[in-house]
Order: sequence, then structure tokens, then C-alpha cells
Amino acid sequence: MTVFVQNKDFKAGETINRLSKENTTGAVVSFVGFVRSFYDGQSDAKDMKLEIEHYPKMTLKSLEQIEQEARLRWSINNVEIIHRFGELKMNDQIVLVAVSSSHRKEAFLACEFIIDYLKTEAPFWKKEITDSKEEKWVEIKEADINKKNNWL
Amino acid sequence: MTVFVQNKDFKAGETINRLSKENTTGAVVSFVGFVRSFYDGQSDAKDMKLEIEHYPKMTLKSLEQIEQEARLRWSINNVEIIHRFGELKMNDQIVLVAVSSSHRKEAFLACEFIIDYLKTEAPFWKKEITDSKEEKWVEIKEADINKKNNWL
Amino acid sequence: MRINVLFFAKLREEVGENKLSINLEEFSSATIKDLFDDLSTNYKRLSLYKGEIKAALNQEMVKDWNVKISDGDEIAFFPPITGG
Amino acid sequence: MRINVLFFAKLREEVGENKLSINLEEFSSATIKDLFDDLSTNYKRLSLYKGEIKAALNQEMVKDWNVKISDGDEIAFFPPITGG
Repeated sequence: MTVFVQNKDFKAGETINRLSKENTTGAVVSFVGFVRSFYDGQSDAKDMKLEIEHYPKMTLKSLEQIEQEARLRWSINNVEIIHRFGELKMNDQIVLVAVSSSHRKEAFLACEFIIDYLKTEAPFWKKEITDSKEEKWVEIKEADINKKNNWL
Repeated sequence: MTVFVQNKDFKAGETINRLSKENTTGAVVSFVGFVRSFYDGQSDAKDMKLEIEHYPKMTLKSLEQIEQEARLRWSINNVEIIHRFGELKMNDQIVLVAVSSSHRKEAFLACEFIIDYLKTEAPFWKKEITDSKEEKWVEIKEADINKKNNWL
Repeated sequence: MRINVLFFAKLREEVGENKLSINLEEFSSATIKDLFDDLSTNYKRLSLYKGEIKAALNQEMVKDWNVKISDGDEIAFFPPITGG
Repeated sequence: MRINVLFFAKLREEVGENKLSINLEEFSSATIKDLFDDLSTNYKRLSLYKGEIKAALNQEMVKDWNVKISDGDEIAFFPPITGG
């Protein structure tokens, strides 16, 4: 597994290329998460920002545990995860999870599993800053807890 | 939906970028299929080739039907599909299916649905050519039929 | 009536043609099945694959081979799809 | 014994510090729970979030706050994770 935690943007295509190098890789499934408008439907939310804070020493440990758990469940080749921190704006990429495998089913399952766990287990926190500079820590979503628990 | 059927290679990152333009897009899930060694485990299969034939007039029609079916099931924003034809070699990219949506669950489901249908409904045929120039049309896989039927 | 018949992949190789332009005046109401049986008398090896062959009428998969063919139709025969 | 305590996100803002270096000589066998209760007397607003706060001991999530703390440990308190 390769993990990058960085402020700068990333290119999903480069990750997919890196994961395709093995002869036994037939499938790469990737998930990219973006900053989307949190004023649902309001098109004038142009200056909204997202601030992402993380716990650097813990991040790799927690992602490695998630990857190990995925490998216990499915036969996969490789995993790459990129998570940005710092200040992001609308439409920016936040996170990438990419999984390679011989067959696509395993890559789909492992990729979704990893992002579902990452969302509730990897130490990142998001703060929304509206156009009018209001700051609000993002609350954990019931849906995210449920998605994770569905894997148990 | 955007569909490209082409001989030349593609950049998955460009597709993901195109799909991320909408403010309501929070997730892009993509699947990339690669030519993998069909001599399982034989590392000397360096000159193997894959030849892909297709039925151009039917391709777009069939992919549009698959997309429509996906939209009946899930709320998704956009879909891009790229499928190559002609001669490909080991590790080459064959196909890309990328789906954007507000929430990741829908993008995962729709992406997997579309590739599962594409594999058995979109008019492409693969021929394997071994290092010793033996030619063999790829047989339909039981697993692919089952994957498609699981959606019914 | 004039129709176009296309073959793909293994069937194209067996028939040795990718496209036939056929005049079906002699049939009053031909179906895909009639057409296939007729083609099989000219291209004997086609019948070897009968059980697995798929057909498309005007670029749409045909499940019921009793569907009628009309003037100008494009009919394609091919083995099971192995895309992606 | 000396330990490091880290706060993240909303808790970091409430406490006004991201890191405290604490000497725990007075406790013979402190637990995460003891530490949190002790911190709550100095940082009153921490207790407002008690129900939702997560803890990590040496970068691993701690489910049972009765786990003992040892010299040199790094303990982190934070609100529920909202990554990805």
C-alpha cells in the first residue's frame, strides 16, 4: 500500500497507472471524493472553503489497519490512498482510494470498504467556511456510520 | 453520458476531471480494465496481444440503454465510458467506466452495474494472440453472466 | 427487399465476410430465424455455432428470432459478447 | 510519568491548545478516563462534548477508556472523524 497525505492536488490517472504495472492486474477501481457545495442548490456559494485537519502520526497506522482488514476479506493486488489536508475550495479533490486486483468484483468491494472505513476511522476532520466566513465543523453523518457498520 | 470508442490510449484522470465539474458532484467512482496475462503465472508471456473487434453502429445504442437502466435505479450525475478496439498488449488499458454522483454509494453501484452489463451486452469481442502467434477468441465467462444476472 | 447482414468475431472468420447485401424477394415474410437457416445452407459452418449465436436487428439485441425482417434492415450475427 | 496529550478539531479550539505535556506523578495508575476527568476540571468546556469524544492511545483508537496510561504515552482526544 502507498499512502500520501498532502496539501497539494493529485492526479488520479497517475495512481491508476502505478497500480496497473502488475501482469496480474485486470481491474483498478478508484474513488475520488470532491468538495461539493454544502449550500444545497445555491449556485452563488463560490467562495466556500473546506479546511481539513488531521493527526499525522495516526493516519498511516489507521489506514494500514483498514488495508489489512480489506486483505483478510478479498484477494487484491495493491492499494493507493491519497488524502489532502489544509484549505480546499469547491470542486477540489479531497481523497482518492484506488485498488487493483485480478478481477473487478474484489476491487469494487475493497475500494468501497476502504473509503467507508476511512470516513469514520482515519483521523481527519473537516471544517466548512461559508462565503460569509461562518465556520462550522462538519458533523459525523449517520449514513457514514451505517455504511461502515454494514461491513461488520 | 459521453462515450469514446477508440484505438488510442486514454487518461483516466482527464475523465475524472471532466466528471468533477458539477457543484453537486461529491464522488467519482471509476473502473479501468487492463489486459492481464492470460497465461496465468507465466512471466515470459511478453509478446501476447489482445485484438478487440466491435460493432460500431450498435455500440453507442447499447451503452445508452445500459446508462438509462442505471439512471432508473440510482441518482447519478454523469457517466463517461471509453472502450478501446484494435490491437492491445499486456498491461494496456482496455476500458474505463466512470460515474459521478452526489454520494458515493450510488456511484459505486452504478459504475459496477454499467461494467457488468457492458461486459455481456456491448458489442465487443476479444481475441487473444499468444507469444507463439496462436489465435483464440475469448469465450464468455460464466462469472460475467452471473454478475450481470445478479442485478436482475 | 434488400437487407444487410453483418458478421462479427468468430462468425466473421467462419463466413469469410463481414457484410452481405442480400435480396430477399423470394420470402414473403422472413424472420431472423428464416434468414439464419437460409445462410446456414450457404455457410455450413454457421450451424455449428447455432446454439450460442446472438442476433441484433438494427443494432438492438433480438431475443425472439421469430421477429420479422423489413426492407432496409441491418441484421447482425455474432458470438456471445466478451467486452470490457 | 510524562505523557503528551493532543487535541484535534473542535476540541483543539475549545481547549485552545493542540498539545499538552503533562506530568502524572500524582496518579499511581491513571487511565484514559482519569486523564479526561482531570483535564475537564481545567478545561470545563471539554465535558460538554464528553459523550461524543473519541480517544487514541499511541495512535490507536481506544474503545475502553479504562485502559492504563504508561510513561511516554501519547493520548489524543478528538470529535468523531469526518474524513474522506
